[in-house]
Amino acid sequence: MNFAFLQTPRGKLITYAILGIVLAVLPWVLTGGFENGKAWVRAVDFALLYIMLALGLNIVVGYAGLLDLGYIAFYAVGAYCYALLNSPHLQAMLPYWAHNPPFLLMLLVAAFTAGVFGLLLGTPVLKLRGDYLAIVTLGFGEIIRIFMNNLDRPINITNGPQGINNIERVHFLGIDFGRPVQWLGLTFDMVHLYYYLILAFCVLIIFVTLRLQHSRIGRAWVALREDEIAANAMGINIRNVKLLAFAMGASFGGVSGALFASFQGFVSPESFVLMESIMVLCMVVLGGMGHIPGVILGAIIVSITPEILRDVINPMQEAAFGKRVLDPENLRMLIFGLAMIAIMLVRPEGLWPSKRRAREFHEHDEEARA
Amino acid sequence: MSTPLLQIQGIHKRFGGLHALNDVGLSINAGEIYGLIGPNGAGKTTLFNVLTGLYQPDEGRFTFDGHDLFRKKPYVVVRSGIARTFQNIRLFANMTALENVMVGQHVRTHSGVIGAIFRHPKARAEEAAIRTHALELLEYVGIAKRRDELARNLSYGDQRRLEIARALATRPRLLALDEPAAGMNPSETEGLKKLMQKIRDDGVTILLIEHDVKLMMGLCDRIAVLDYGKKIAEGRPEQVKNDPRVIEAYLGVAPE
Amino acid sequence: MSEALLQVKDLKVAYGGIHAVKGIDLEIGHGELVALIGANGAGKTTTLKTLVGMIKPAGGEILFDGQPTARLASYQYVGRGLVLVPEGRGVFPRLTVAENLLMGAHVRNDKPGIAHDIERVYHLFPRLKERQAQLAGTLSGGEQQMLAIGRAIMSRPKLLLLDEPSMGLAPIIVQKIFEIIRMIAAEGVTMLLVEQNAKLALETANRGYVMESGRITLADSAANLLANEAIQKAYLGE
Amino acid sequence: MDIFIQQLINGLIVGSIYALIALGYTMVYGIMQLINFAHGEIVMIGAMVTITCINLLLGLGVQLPGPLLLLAGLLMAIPVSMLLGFTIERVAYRPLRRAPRLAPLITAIGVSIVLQQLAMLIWGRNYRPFPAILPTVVHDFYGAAITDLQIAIFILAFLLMGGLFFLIERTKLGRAMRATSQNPDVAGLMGVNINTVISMTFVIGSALGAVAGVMVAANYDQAHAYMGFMIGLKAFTAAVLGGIGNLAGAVVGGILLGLIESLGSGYLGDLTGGFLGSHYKDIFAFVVLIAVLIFRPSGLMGERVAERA
Repeated sequence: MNFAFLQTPRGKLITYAILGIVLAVLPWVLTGGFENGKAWVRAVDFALLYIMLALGLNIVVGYAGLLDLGYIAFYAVGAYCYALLNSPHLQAMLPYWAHNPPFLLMLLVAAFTAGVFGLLLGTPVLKLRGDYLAIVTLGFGEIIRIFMNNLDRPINITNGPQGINNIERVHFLGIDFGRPVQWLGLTFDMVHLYYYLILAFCVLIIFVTLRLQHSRIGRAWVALREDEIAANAMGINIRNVKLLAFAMGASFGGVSGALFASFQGFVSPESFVLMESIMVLCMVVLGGMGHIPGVILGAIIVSITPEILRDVINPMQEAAFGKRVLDPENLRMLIFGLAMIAIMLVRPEGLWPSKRRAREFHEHDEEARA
Repeated sequence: MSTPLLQIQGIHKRFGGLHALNDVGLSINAGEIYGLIGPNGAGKTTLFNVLTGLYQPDEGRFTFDGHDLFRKKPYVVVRSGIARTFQNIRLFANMTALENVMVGQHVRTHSGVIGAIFRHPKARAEEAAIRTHALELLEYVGIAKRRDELARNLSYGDQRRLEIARALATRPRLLALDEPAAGMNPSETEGLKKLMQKIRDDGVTILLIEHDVKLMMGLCDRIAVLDYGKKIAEGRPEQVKNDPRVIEAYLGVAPE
Repeated sequence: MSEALLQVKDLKVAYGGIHAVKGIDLEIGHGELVALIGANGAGKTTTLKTLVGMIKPAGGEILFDGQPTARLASYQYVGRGLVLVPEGRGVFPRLTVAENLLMGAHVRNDKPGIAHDIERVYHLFPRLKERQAQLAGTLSGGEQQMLAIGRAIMSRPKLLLLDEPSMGLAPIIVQKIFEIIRMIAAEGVTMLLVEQNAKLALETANRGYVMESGRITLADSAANLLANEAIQKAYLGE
Repeated sequence: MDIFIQQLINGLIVGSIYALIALGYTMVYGIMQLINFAHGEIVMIGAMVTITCINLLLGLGVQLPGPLLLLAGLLMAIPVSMLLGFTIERVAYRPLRRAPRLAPLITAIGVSIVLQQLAMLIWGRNYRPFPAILPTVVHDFYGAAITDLQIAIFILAFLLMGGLFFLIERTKLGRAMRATSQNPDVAGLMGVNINTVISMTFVIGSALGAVAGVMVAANYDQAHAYMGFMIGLKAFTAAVLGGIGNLAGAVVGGILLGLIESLGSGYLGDLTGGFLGSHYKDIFAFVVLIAVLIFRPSGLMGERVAERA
């Protein structure tokens, strides 16, 4: 394929315009084209949240080379942040001015709090390398989750395993995102409204990531990943640069988490298990670490594939055997696991790596063949 | 007499039971090429690591260009004007030659997250300046043509040159080179020698570890010899060459 | 003279997308000490790695002891008597000196012979005997080089390949290493020596090859190469 | 006082099981710097196969003493696990040996998911009780209770560990394994067949894992398709605690983790005046781990890799 056209300014403009139109009409195509279209829009909404998460983790793992297996903790922090300030659960205990803060302020609070947690995690692990870092971040994620599970006593803060219910939807620009809105003869349901809301933040995060990548800070991260000692000897303040990566990555997670809590209307520790951290990592690596389009692709595939399989497996089993022979839930995850292995074996550099990385891997191949 | 550019006194560094540096002191004057030789394991690279802040010495004094650098972090040391290369070449392998040199300017530039995201005029100007200067430095060491190659794909000699360019990007007053000629043959070494002389003539003082005795004798203004973590000799090349202790510990037979 | 121990015909190696070796011929007779000199990136290390099966050639033929080596897996070369002392020594840092030597004899099963050869190595390198229980990682660079050579001898090689034995070593140590290389040669071990220090290499060797960007450009007796003006200028620094 | 001794005993038993599993992680890590995420699943499958095998024999009406039935189950489970370990390495890790390290990590996670789901399909979602074939003989030990089974687990675990240490430190294969872990290319030059050595590492680690799996199932009287995940996580934590890649470290880390968990959950409530209860048990492992790593960044017995600049 020849993508040269896409590099010209005109080509870029046209590409973005087409992309914009596709994204704008996507939810209507889904609701119009499928019987359970709303469920699909919902799945797409979640995919967008995962894209934000994957881009955040990509800063930590893909750019700075810090293997973080507890990333979902920051998603959790953002979600609980939103949940606590926007639900009846704690409001009796909070001062009046803290109830239902304006939406944008709320996102800032979530991003900031998650960022602080990022620093909290980053500070003690500055000296750790590789797999030690992986296991400590994993432990950190578990600790956060276990606390959420148990902080219902002696004072009930998180409401324990039951989680927090009745979270207020977003009120923003005069719209209540929890209620259908009529506009241009279309009925915008909650899933539609949230689609555009989350999409907007997703685009914002993509923009920020792109800008960071091609900057002095982005270069310092990559230098750190490539050779920490040499980066140190070049006068890069390793501590600050690492902490910045943790905090930036975490704040993306926080924003995503706050949107998640408001969209779902309900949070519980079950949404933030280790497997979720691992899934986000898979999105980054399967897509193509350090390459923004690749990471986005990875997030879409990993979050949507199980949903598609869900819709495909049952009819297929019924068609083949006349009944459900195997538990579709297990079968779905089984296929998913196999796909992960297969993709890595065939394309260890990820599905859509940056050109540079592809080149680097290609050379690995030749050495291996040698 | 002017004060030396770099001055260390009574430096001790221990690793467990190993006394890697034992009361080492030396001073380097601005504009010198100062050599450091000695048998393997004598503590040369350890001394380098101490001088560039990668290791914290246990005792001693360390001043550079009026700054007290004793037990300071590497980024403080680099900011004060000491840059280095590594014995076993440590480039950012999957960054291009140009990007490597751009990273080298990190310590002299300031744009942060805000600058990166909003790209205000000051940040744009700085980014452009980083790029221009990096290209100049690649030109200076003679590998401008390879600017877009990944560092890992450069030839060995070009990697050595790139590492020097990256170190120069930090705008050092003292450039510390750890065995830059290792694995080079005489004609390549000759080219490297010319480069080092050019760098010195452009006002950067050089500290050099090297085993190539001929190169050292022809290039250095002064040479110090380390053995078992101690300085056993220091002086002009011909003095060092004929010092019996140096012959015994390092040179073997007296070189012709 | 009987058939050469090693015959290399039109060997080609492609490595990392580059044609590192572009068709070379080499011959090493029994008992010879041959030097291979050339600039960085000329393909010397690649040649050595190919000779011991670490890299598969893209073309050409290697005959060792009259047999082609193409079908061998890389770990089978030692058993045939081909062993490389790699650049940068490659001792096992967390094995003791004695264990490193035993690794050299990994393919052998004759316990008395191995014990005898260990004594022989200790005789060549008394320093190693003193440090036999020490971890190899704690040895100095020179001692590690001795260990790497000693370990290679433990396999009783027919052809010993040495890659840059002098690299990064103090002059006094380089002199010692080359004394030992001469001693081993005197015992009748055939050797191929790749060395940046071309002068020293040619003073030690019987014959030499000069390699430039993947090709052999000159092959002659060591004495003639030392006397060759072009060589002096390019590689001997005179 | 007897509570203290009881918790000490429980901690030692669980700790010795952790240690056995941690050895599997640490061996593989030592030789190929890979976190074999699927190791926990091998432990689980060892337990499941043993239970199935015993039930099968009981179903056939085989009249054998409990320990012999157990042995029969083990003799079935060990080869299955070994074969599984061997296959996983061949299929999922070997093709990626030269690929950057995150690629095999992802396949490892993939293998782990696949094995978990397969186990669910084969053995169902419910807990499988461990067949009551072993007589419960309880001994009094300074006021604490210890069963024959626990004593047997403890002794067997240490016998296996001793055997492994002998293999690694004293045999030619062990030496080749250590050499390969330090420098695979040079080990190849010395005539070591790296592929064989790596396969052996997986096979041995998997055998230990299978035995450990049976121990877990027997100790808690049940097994579950998801059991491998948590126990694998704990064991890996133990390996890191001790210093990953270091065999003695894995044993020390395992025992220590067992003790900390057991004593910690026993006394946590008292220590914090009831603020934190034993439901924080699973946090212990991680808090201790983080604390240790902050002060010794390469684990308790790990090499202090003085990064050579």
